[in-house]
Amino acid sequence: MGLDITWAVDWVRRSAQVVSDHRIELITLDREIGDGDHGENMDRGFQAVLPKLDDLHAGSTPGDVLKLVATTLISTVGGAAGPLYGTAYLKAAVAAGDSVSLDGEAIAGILTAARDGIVLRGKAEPGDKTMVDAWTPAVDAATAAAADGADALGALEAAASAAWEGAAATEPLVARKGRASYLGERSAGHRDPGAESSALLLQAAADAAAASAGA
Amino acid sequence: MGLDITWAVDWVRRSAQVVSDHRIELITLDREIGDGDHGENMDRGFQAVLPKLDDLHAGSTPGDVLKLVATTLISTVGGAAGPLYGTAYLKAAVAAGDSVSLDGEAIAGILTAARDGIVLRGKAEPGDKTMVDAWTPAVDAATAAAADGADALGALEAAASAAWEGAAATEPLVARKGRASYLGERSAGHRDPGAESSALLLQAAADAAAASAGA
Amino acid sequence: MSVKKIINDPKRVVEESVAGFAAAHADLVRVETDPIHVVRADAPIAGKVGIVSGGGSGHEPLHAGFVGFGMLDAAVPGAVFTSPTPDPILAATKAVDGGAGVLHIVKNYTGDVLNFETAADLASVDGIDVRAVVTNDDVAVKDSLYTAGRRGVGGTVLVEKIAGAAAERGDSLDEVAEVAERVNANARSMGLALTPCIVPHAGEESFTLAEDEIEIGIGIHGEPGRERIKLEPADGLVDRLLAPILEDLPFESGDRVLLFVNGMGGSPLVELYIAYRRAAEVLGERGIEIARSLVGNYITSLEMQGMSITLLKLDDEMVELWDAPVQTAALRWGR
Amino acid sequence: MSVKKIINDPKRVVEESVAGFAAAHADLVRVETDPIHVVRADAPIAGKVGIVSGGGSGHEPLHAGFVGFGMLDAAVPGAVFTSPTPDPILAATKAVDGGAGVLHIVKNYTGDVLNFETAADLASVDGIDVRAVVTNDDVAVKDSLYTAGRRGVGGTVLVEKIAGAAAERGDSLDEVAEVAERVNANARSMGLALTPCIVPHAGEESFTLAEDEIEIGIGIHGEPGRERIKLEPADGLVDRLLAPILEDLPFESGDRVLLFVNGMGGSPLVELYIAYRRAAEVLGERGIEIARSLVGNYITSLEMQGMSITLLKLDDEMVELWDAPVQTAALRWGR
Ligand SMILES: Nc1ncnc2c1ncn2[C@@H]1O[C@H](COP(=O)(O)OP(=O)(O)O)[C@@H](O)[C@H]1O
Ligand SMILES: Nc1ncnc2c1ncn2[C@@H]1O[C@H](COP(=O)(O)OP(=O)(O)O)[C@@H](O)[C@H]1O
Ligand SMILES: [Mg+2]
Ligand SMILES: [Mg+2]
Ligand SMILES: [Mg+2]
Ligand SMILES: [Mg+2]
Repeated sequence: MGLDITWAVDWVRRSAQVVSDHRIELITLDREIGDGDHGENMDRGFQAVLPKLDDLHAGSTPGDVLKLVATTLISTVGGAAGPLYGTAYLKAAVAAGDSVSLDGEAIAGILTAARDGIVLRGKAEPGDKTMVDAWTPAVDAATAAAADGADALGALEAAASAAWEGAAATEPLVARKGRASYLGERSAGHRDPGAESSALLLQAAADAAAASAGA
Repeated sequence: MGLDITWAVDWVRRSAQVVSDHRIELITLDREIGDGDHGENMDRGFQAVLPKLDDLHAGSTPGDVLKLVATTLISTVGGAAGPLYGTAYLKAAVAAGDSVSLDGEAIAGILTAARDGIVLRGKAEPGDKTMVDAWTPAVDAATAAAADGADALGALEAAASAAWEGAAATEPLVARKGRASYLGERSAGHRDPGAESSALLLQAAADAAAASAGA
Repeated sequence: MSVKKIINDPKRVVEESVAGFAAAHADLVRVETDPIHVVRADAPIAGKVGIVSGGGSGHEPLHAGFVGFGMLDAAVPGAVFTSPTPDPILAATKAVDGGAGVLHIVKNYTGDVLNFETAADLASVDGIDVRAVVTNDDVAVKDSLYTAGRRGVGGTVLVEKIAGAAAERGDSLDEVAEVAERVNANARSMGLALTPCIVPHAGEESFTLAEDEIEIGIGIHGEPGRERIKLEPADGLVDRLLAPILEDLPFESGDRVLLFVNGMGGSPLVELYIAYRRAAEVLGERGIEIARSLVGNYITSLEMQGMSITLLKLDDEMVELWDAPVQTAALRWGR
Repeated sequence: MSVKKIINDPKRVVEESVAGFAAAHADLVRVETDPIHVVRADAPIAGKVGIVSGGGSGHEPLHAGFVGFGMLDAAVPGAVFTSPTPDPILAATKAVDGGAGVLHIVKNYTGDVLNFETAADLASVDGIDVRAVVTNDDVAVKDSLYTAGRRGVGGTVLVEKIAGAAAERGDSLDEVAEVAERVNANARSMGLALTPCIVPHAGEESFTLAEDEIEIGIGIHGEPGRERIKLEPADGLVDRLLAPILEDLPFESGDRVLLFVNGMGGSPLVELYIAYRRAAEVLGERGIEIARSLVGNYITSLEMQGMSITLLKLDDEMVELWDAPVQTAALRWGR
């Protein structure tokens, strides 16, 4: 079963919810190796998206939702995460195109486009201790799952669980991009806040897919 | 036996010692109801007096020593205590005149002049929670002792013990002069730092007299 | 070293800091070290009234930061939070006397008043005409027989600027003293502290406050205030400072004022402007016109977090003198 | 409310503070609130290159305090410690474009660079000629492939003043950008913190330090530095900051420099001048001439206690532009 506009809207609502629930946690992670604003920034951004969902017209597609998220995050989040997530959602929207229903392969394509957008803007490589370290394993896992015939839910579940592993795996790393890189060796031993928020968002996508499959 | 130049010099040395020993205590008292500098100010002043004692010429009198203390305190202590103590020692020097030896009555006269000097400059009345509350009972006690025939040592011992009682008695008072008055009712429950230093100085005078009597 | 400060020997704080000030502002001032006083580079100026202020250190930029064209001719910094002794005040008075007399601007604290008094007595012996203006704008203190009188706080900065401009345009000693008195008489201030400060030689906090407590009615010497309350939002704090200020003079609808929001040293500017916003709102509601403003750290208590608000009821002459050029380390415009 | 600050709603700190700033400095700036940006009162000025800077709030007076004659045409304050989004940067860029193009002065942080980049792209679509100068003067960070590159810190203030003067005298966009690049290339900075700061919405200290510890090599975002050491006397601290600065450019005997001792927001001026004194001593020993100085809180991290030192190697043009009149809330001379 493909994922449609209902899923996309549900994903955004769940994203806003988890980011709000984990606001303090993300702030704390960012305080340790950054400047303590990541949770606040993400929360401000997703809270700004919520009311705009009501403006979606009748025939809106998942791509329209992704674009709405992209433009809102760009204009409300700020910091490094704003343009990076903004570009991710923008590229994802382009990849989603006009499709009204997304299967496993489409989901893998969308995640790949999102990750590529982050890399395009931020120039981070895997292992630099950034959100890329959550997205790259997520993309790989979703792509592999889709190739194995997984549906959209399966692809998102694979992505989410790989993102969590990726986020956890940032802990021992020494940062080479973003604010944490200023700390040098002292950045090791802490989880990257952007990788954590990425895992939260991908988990929200999977949860929304599960709910939509259950419905 | 009258008190001479040896006593006067010894008094100054002992004063410098006790002020230095009680520097932190005076700072702490002043921090509670003032601005935390009284111990530092008094210590700076008496440390400045010490080297000047060597410049006293052969025929110097107790009055010369008192004048030396006065001018040095005036030019090194600053704050409220500098001019007040400075005036006290200056008036005491005038009262001591050219005498080479001071008896009980002379001591009472000197202490009275000192106290009057403080009141002249500071306009404080007994009960205002200032150094006057140590000096006034001290003057009264010394005057009474001298009237009863006490010698200089006796007069100073009476003065010192009355000064201690006076200092202790400032604790419940609400300040009406000096920095502590800004606190209003909140100044009650703390000992006045200037009353404490006054008691220390008068005790040093008595101790020097005792040492000189014992010698 | 237990005190967390950028200092060397706690006993040499003032000496070294003044030396740094002298080096950084050699175009504006020269510094004499024995006894310590800071003098305008071109002092004495023949025929101009000299203006000397001073007091304990730890309130920077007050007073040395205000030495220069159009403001003070000399500043006399005492030890931290301790009034200077008469010697440097006398030396500064002599150094700036251009034959037209010297005005002492003295904040009303027992120590400052007594030490300046002695210096003035000594200066008159030397034939210098000295007048003193004692500032006492702090409404937190009751001005009664039962206190040492109101303290000189934020209003002092305004007195120094305006009297300095009057002296610079050539006013006589009487005239300069008169306008200084007038500014003081029309200025009212009150301050609060979120945190205490630490005097270098004392090495401990000047008072202790719980996480959620603040002191209302503090002075500038790190001394506690009249009242300790729970922290409130900024707007409520501003209202608490403004209410007694407004009713004291009183300030009334139609008055033109200078609104001075002053930081105690450790509060970020962002907070001072939040306070300014509310103060402007309250004055607007009351029909009081803010004709001039000053926002920043001008009279401080070391690293204390907090602020004070000063209102000065302006007349035309004060506005003209406020706007006149000034060129000092901390206040500068018009040249 | 657990955060001890003079604020109302932590989420409205920037909005309310900017409103207060606008009210206090209505003669210098106007403030647009949707999206928030601060614009020079007389912008746009036909034929003059517009200069826009911006970044997270909490560094005041940077940048809004530098909007006015001879410096910035607009400032774009983001949330506290968070780069602004492209919208207000774009709005500010449009507001100051007088037809001669607009220079963006951007501190090198991933977020600032990306958001300004997007705004510049959007502005070019609107036909505005935009150039960006990215400041990166912080020697505490290794400028290598393994970091996000050096941060823009104290040197940014100097770039803004000097580029602002160039624009004011009528230089072209290329010329203004060139001198801005030159200042950045000749400026080196390093900072330290005695205490962390507290971001209003975070409500906790940005890092924790023991009573006797300090952070060396901090930036301006309350982030920890490269190294944590025991507190030392001021002279040693200054030497620690100066050594890497001096060897990096390098600064050599015969060089003329501007020495900028900057407070992080919570350190008393008295300490900054003690640091200045030592810095001047060290430069003197090395035969480096201090031709200009700046001492004070100009680029801060909220209430953080600490300082940074910036050295700028001057050439004649830079000196001339530094001395040119400037009239802003935080830096003013010559008018
Ligand atoms: N160059 C980059 N590429 C990818 N991700 C990055 C890059 N720089 C920063 N990030 C991500 O952004 C997160 C920080 O976001 P945030 O705290 O909102 O912004 P800022 O660092 O500007 O305060 C980091 O945890 C990291 O995951
Ligand atoms: N008007 C006064 N008359 C008498 N003593 C006073 C007066 N004002 C202050 N004092 C004394 O001075 C002491 C404070 O001295 P000190 O701390 O050195 O000066 P400051 O108050 O200027 O910091 C007080 O404890 C009090 O005893
Ligand atoms: Mg961050
Ligand atoms: Mg005291
Ligand atoms: Mg004092
Ligand atoms: Mg940030």
